[in-house]
Amino acid sequence: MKISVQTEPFDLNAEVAALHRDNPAVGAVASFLGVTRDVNAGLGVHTMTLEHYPGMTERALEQIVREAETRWHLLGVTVIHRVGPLCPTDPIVLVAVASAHRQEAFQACEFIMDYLKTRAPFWKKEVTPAGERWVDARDSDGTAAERWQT
Amino acid sequence: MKISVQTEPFDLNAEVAALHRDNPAVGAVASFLGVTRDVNAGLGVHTMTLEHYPGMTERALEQIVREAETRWHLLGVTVIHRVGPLCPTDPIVLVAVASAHRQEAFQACEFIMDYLKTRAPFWKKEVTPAGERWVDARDSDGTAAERWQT
Amino acid sequence: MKIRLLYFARLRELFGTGSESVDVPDEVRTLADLIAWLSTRGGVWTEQLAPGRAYRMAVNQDMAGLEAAIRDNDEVAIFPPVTGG
Amino acid sequence: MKIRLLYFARLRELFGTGSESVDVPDEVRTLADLIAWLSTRGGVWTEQLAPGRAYRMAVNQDMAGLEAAIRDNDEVAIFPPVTGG
Repeated sequence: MKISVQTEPFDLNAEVAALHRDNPAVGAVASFLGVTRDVNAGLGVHTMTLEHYPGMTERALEQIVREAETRWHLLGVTVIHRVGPLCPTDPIVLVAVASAHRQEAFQACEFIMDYLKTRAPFWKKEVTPAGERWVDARDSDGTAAERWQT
Repeated sequence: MKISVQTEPFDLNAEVAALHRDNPAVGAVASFLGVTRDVNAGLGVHTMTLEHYPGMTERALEQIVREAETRWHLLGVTVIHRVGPLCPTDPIVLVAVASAHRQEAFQACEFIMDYLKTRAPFWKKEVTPAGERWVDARDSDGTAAERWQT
Repeated sequence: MKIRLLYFARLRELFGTGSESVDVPDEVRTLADLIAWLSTRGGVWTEQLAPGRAYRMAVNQDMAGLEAAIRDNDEVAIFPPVTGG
Repeated sequence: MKIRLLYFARLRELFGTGSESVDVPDEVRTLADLIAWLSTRGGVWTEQLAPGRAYRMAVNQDMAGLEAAIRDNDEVAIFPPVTGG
């Protein structure tokens, strides 16, 4: 498991290769890249700032990945989340999951993203032409996380 | 839409960046990387050869992507499938889907992989210590594709 | 009626060829008719195309079922279930 | 009982501080008690921590509900619903 909260960009090739290069049992790597959009609820976003809770954030991400590992047979998981100032089209988050078969990789990747969106302490602030504003949590993210509670 | 059937490796960074770099409406890129495993039904695989049906394969992939585009609002799709000889840990297939929000990207990516596995004319031959053998289709792939027929 | 036949993967190897151009009799109008006609060749043809064998077909590069019609100059492919990805 | 309080994002800005160490009265034993006590400060405190307001809490870096107990030296955080990813 690799968990990182960082201001620097990350290298998708290197992260995904690290998950399968030395493990010939890996048949599938599902990954999700979250990217800063310039349109959120109709306002042009110029930049975005990500705040987090040092210590708890890493701990929450680790717990989410451990929970995924109890549900599916995974061969490697990487979660990288950037904090600090970001511009439109900048990658914010990478979740990459390796497993033997694709269904497990897809499901675990989606599960981790759904939980990250509701349980990992990150907060987005947008800087728009109309001024700064904290992004509101989306109800659909709560709904997305709830579907795993069966 | 980018569809490619090729013998050469591909660059994950370049492919994913091409899907979001110039489009600030993209908030999510879900991708799947299929990798050659060295264990398939218990036999050590030394190399693998992928055969395809030139013309029909590209056409089938394009139809699968078009079908996904009618089901979800997508902002870009790339499908690259390698053919010819491959070694364990070599990437075989990349499906990358860009959209505004993650649910659409994840679902479309999984849909395309499920359909690719049952409808796109590719055939794998493994070269193992026990000789060559064509890989049998997995029943679970048929089941995975059927769940979208609702 | 002339058609072009293509075989892939295991079937290509077993039939000993990847493609052939054939002149089929007038009564061959569907894929089912074509399979019946090819089966009369005996040996691997009869064996591999027997009912219950898992194979797929395409007409002019679109997947097609046994009921599909075939026409002059069509490209017809016969191959095992696909195993890409 | 001394506890360390942390505030994040919108609440950090509204409260005008990211952290403080406080000595809470003996009757403050749960997060609900703590919220009631902080609400007596008036102004943004009363307003932002009023019933029905959307905020989340953590005790020692684990998400916790209003019923959660707090103990001497605990780290208690109050923050808006998260919006990462």
